[in-house]
Amino acid sequence: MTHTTTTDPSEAAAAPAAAPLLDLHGTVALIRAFETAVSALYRDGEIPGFVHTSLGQEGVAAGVAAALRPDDYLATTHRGHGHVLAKGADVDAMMAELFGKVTGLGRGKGGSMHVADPRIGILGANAIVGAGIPLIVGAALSSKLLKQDRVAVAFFGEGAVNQGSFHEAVNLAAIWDLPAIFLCENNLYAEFTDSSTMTRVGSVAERTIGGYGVHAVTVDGNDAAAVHAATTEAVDRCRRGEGPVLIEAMTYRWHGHYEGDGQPYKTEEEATRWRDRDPLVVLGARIVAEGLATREELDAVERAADERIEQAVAAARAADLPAGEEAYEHVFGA
Amino acid sequence: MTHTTTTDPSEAAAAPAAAPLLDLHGTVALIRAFETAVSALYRDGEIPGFVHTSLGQEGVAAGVAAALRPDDYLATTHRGHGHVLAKGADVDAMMAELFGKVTGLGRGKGGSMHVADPRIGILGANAIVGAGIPLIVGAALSSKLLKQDRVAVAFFGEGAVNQGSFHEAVNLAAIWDLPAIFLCENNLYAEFTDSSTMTRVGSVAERTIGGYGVHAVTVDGNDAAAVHAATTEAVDRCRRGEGPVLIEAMTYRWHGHYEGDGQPYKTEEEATRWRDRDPLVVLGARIVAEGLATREELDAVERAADERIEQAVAAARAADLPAGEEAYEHVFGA
Amino acid sequence: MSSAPELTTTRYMHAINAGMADVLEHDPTAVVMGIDVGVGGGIFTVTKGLAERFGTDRVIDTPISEMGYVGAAVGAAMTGLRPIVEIMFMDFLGVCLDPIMNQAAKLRYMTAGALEIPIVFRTQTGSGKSAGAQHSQSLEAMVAHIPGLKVVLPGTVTDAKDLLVQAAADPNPVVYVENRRLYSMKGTLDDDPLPLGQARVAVRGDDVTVVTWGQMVRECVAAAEASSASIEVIDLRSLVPLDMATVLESASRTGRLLVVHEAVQDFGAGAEIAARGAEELFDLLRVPVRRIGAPSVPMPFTPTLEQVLMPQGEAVARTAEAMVAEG
Amino acid sequence: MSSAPELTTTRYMHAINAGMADVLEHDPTAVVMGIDVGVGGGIFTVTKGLAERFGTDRVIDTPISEMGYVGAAVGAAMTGLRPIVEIMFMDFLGVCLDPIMNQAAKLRYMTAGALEIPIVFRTQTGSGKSAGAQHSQSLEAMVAHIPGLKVVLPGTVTDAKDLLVQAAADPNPVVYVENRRLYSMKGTLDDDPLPLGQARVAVRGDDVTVVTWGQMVRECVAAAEASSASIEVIDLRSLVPLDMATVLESASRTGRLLVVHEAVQDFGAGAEIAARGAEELFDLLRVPVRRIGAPSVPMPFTPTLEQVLMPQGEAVARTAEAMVAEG
Ligand SMILES: Cc1ncc(C[n+]2csc(CCOP(=O)(O)OP(=O)(O)O)c2C)c(N)n1
Ligand SMILES: Cc1ncc(C[n+]2csc(CCOP(=O)(O)OP(=O)(O)O)c2C)c(N)n1
Ligand SMILES: [Mg+2]
Ligand SMILES: [Mg+2]
Repeated sequence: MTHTTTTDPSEAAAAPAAAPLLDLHGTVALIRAFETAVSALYRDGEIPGFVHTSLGQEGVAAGVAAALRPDDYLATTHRGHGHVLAKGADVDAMMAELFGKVTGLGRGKGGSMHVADPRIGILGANAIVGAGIPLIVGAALSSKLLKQDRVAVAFFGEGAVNQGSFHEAVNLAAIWDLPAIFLCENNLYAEFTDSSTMTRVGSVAERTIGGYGVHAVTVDGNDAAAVHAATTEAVDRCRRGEGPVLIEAMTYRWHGHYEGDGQPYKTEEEATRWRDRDPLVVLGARIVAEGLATREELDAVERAADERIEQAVAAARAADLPAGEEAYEHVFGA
Repeated sequence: MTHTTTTDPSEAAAAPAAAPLLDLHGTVALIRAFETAVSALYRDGEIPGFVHTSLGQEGVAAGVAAALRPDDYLATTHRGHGHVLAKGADVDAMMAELFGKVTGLGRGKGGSMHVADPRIGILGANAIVGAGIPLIVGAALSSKLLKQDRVAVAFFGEGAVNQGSFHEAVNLAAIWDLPAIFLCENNLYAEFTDSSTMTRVGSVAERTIGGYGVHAVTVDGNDAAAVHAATTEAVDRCRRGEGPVLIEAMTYRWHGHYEGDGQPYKTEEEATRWRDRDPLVVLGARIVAEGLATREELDAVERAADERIEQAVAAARAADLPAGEEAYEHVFGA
Repeated sequence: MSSAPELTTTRYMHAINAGMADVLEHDPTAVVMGIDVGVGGGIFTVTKGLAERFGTDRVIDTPISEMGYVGAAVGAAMTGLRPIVEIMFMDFLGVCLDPIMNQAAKLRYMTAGALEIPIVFRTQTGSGKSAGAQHSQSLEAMVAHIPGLKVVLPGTVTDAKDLLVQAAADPNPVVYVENRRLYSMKGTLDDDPLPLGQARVAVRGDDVTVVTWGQMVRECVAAAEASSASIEVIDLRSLVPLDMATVLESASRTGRLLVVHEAVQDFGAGAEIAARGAEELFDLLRVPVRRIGAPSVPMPFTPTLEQVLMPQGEAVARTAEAMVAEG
Repeated sequence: MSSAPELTTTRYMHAINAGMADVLEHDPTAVVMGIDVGVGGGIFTVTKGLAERFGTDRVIDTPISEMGYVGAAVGAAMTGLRPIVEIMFMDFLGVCLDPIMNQAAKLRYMTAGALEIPIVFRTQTGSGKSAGAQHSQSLEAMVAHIPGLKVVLPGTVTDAKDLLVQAAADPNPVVYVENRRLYSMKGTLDDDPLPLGQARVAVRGDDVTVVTWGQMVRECVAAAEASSASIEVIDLRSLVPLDMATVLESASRTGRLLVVHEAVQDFGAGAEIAARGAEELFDLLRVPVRRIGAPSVPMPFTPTLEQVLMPQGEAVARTAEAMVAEG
């Protein structure tokens, strides 16, 4: 009933013919530009709070989101900017939220760890490790009971797999055959910890098959096309009513756990090896090799992404802070 | 590194030569007598609160406890009378506790779901499903760090396996290579629910191997000798420092989830099939077949057990209730 | 309570059941979830018959995975369903506080109203049944302290139904707290329910205002009948919203305020009411505000010790009388 | 605070670290557990150097499994170890309340003293850092309400160390609550620590007694200096045990009592102190007991809105002055 496919991250997976490589490239470039800007803005004190960037992991966000419909659900984690952007959140409203401005997705009340836009299925980032996973099971339950044909995707890190909520939620989706996709971004570290030291079974996909009988696959997270293909297949299974799927996307975060973390716990060699497999470069090389675009065209796309983010930053800077009385609003609905 | 042994409950497992069959029989008989009495006493309103008996499951308690040293740790559940008795708790103090008398193990403050005797390693029953499992991981951690060579056993039902605490605790024991034994009494039901409907992977042993890389075996829980053999092996592994083991003992509860539950959710056929494999009868037949004792001798042991329990009941009836001011004692230690 | 002929007499537990049936009947997006709430009908038979009537798709049995299924219920509430999710004993908040406290209570606010979480967390409390320290806690103070949660506690048969129906219709997360000792209590259903958030004067009186909720309403009403003091009993019905207006109106008349709850007194919900009462009525109170709650001790198993610790109607009467004697 | 030459000056966070080092050094059964508390030194560097000094066997990194490792710490405390277990943010009680509330707090009682649970639950709270609604809660009222738990909240550098050392020596479960905004605060270590359970008069004054703890001690001390009212600031240091004697002595002198905390005011711990103060000092108070806490709103992300909701020293000074003006 279930199987695991392990893709060696060092060899690019064969992508399906229909992989929207140029779209994926555009999304990866946008997230890259966004996170790069956010990192600098945070360093310069323009963004308050905690910030966790997804630099190096953008291929997962792009690949997953491209396989989803606007009305599909998504919930994510503290490291969720990329997922939310890829799902279609307004870039200006995202950036403004990180600045805490009234033009932000949550009018400045949520911040980096709580960006959401339910109109396009984004149920929000979450600052409690593992907490988004049951929420997505609930969204999948809604979809099934309301006969809506929507798929619900929970992003989480491999560190979250040791949280009880993962276990309980995956099992629920399994017994209820829900259209839920558990999207584990395995970036090898949880905060300062090498995650392989925190479990005997390093493969999240294997744990899921063994523990819950849920279909699970491992995919090269730095290959957006491979992620897209795996997600498309998972979405199809879900829409066909075949129950949940777990996708373990192997990837790597370039920056620290939070901005400011110097990462003494990583080796230079490891970091370099992964940087060499930059998802933007992987995608670009493939596109050029397949003749879908030239390097110059891609450069233009990447520059446009940078400019789009600069605009968003300028808009966020110019925007107002919420008025003081807003502090008391939105506690209860009437 | 790990494997599973599935014993068909319909065929008795070959017991190791050293199996203390007569001791096991004595323990099973004692628990049987205790639980039978408790069931009647509860029905008659002599015992307050909730009571969950382990009738039909006594072979597990006896087999496990016989493999343990007095200083090994044990924690159990709402269905823990048998485990606690088998580990050596004073019968009078146990019975008195259920009566809420001052001579009880907890001076009447704990009751059926909270019997404990730390002097002989019994860290207590627990009324929160799954909560004893992390506690036992902690006891195993103590044993390891204090270099005490003690093994710690957590009893729990198959229903508890869907609680996050199971998942987190087993994983902790695995990564820390702790001398912990996870003893799942799989009696097929959790309250009114057929537990096979609450997971896709019915075998708890398989879930444990797949999810945590922990050595796990399945054993016929109605064969006390088989349980004893499996536990002895697990204890040896633990004492050798080879890390945790999960034992899934297949068994069946004769009575309702709590006393008073009429069990409409079970079929007569199923109940009869399991009653036919009464652990007391299984053990008796084996003993007689091996010529270790005659049927008459076993009957005498069983009668003696009944008498011992009658004594305990008489003593509990005669004992005092705790004085009112005791209500305020034991909140904090000084 | 009125005895007009058209009022239906039923039991507290059946009123809860009727409330759920009502909700399931009138709102196709409503679902009931919890351990053995479906085919089994609930361990206290409170959900009996609902699965048969509305199907197991809408009356959903869950595994023993509170963190998972309560979280899933919250996610379902964000996406078009209106779950009534059962936490079998309030003590089990220990294993599922996060989805209630950190998710349901906060998501509307964090998203500036973009997310709506219409959900009812149904649970029950109650000491006095030898259920032991882990199955006897009244933890309403915990949830009342968390902004974004409403907290209702029916103490009468009609409220058992009315508050449930209102909670299910509310666009916010509501913690609905039953008391197990009331399950078999008989009473009538009102035709014209009070709104959620409004306290009810259960007994009129002149000497002492007793504010209470849940199981203690019954005890206090009995105390009022038995006492030589003229006791006005206010059944608060909900802690959030907190109807201090009714409390203050009454206590300003009586000049004496006594707050009573089954929960532990220290840092209990009664402290909030006492603190507000004492502040607002500083010049009007004839004697200090008094509180009656359980002492700061886990609930013991044995019935005699439980009786020692549990707040009782008798103590209410005696304290009220002492307050009258005092000034 | 005295400035005797032998006093060591350090920072709050280093005092916590020194407290843990002390405990690990003098008690071979002590262990420190938590997420990244070991080699990583803690996400706020509070445990820095401990793993190097005492080994990773005693300064133990855990997976992100709070229910599991906090429960394991409780089990370890029952069996010979003395764990100091970290819950990284107090908000994470949402995922590990059971081992604290239902196990550690109750097991001694349920076993009539046969089990002893010497454990410290180290956690931190604090708004004002744009950490968002799920990382800013002060939840001391929740744990103070549970019988069987002690609750201490250091508001000074010396208490950061002293209360930790005392908590670790205590045979009971102690919730030890740091405030993140104090981490870099400098101060001195006392040679002669106050015992756990005793409040400290931080500032002497005649007009108004301000009772507070944690981060608000600093704010209130500043308010006392800035205010035209003569404010006596009492640093409560622990909620359980609750040193009402010191509070009552002071407020009976000043005739005015103001309770201040960073946590949400409604159903907060301040209500207990206010209720007791108003009751005990009924005839002595010149004006009603006042409270200052956060409004019943989740903590927003953006700094300006946070500032709107967070209790501040300025409000303390203003309220104290108004109380003096009032009577
Ligand atoms: C319940 C809970 N425990 C701990 C934390 C602190 N924390 C935030 S992120 C994180 C690491 C998460 O690791 P992983 O799931 O692998 O995600 P990644 O950061 O690698 O994307 C931790 C421990 C938290 N937010 N919630
Ligand atoms: C956290 C929690 N959820 C629910 C319950 C209610 N409850 C008590 S026993 C039980 C069933 C346990 O089933 P299983 O683990 O299979 O043990 P068995 O009763 O079969 O021995 C449930 C749901 C509880 N006590 N604790
Ligand atoms: Mg990670
Ligand atoms: Mg079972």
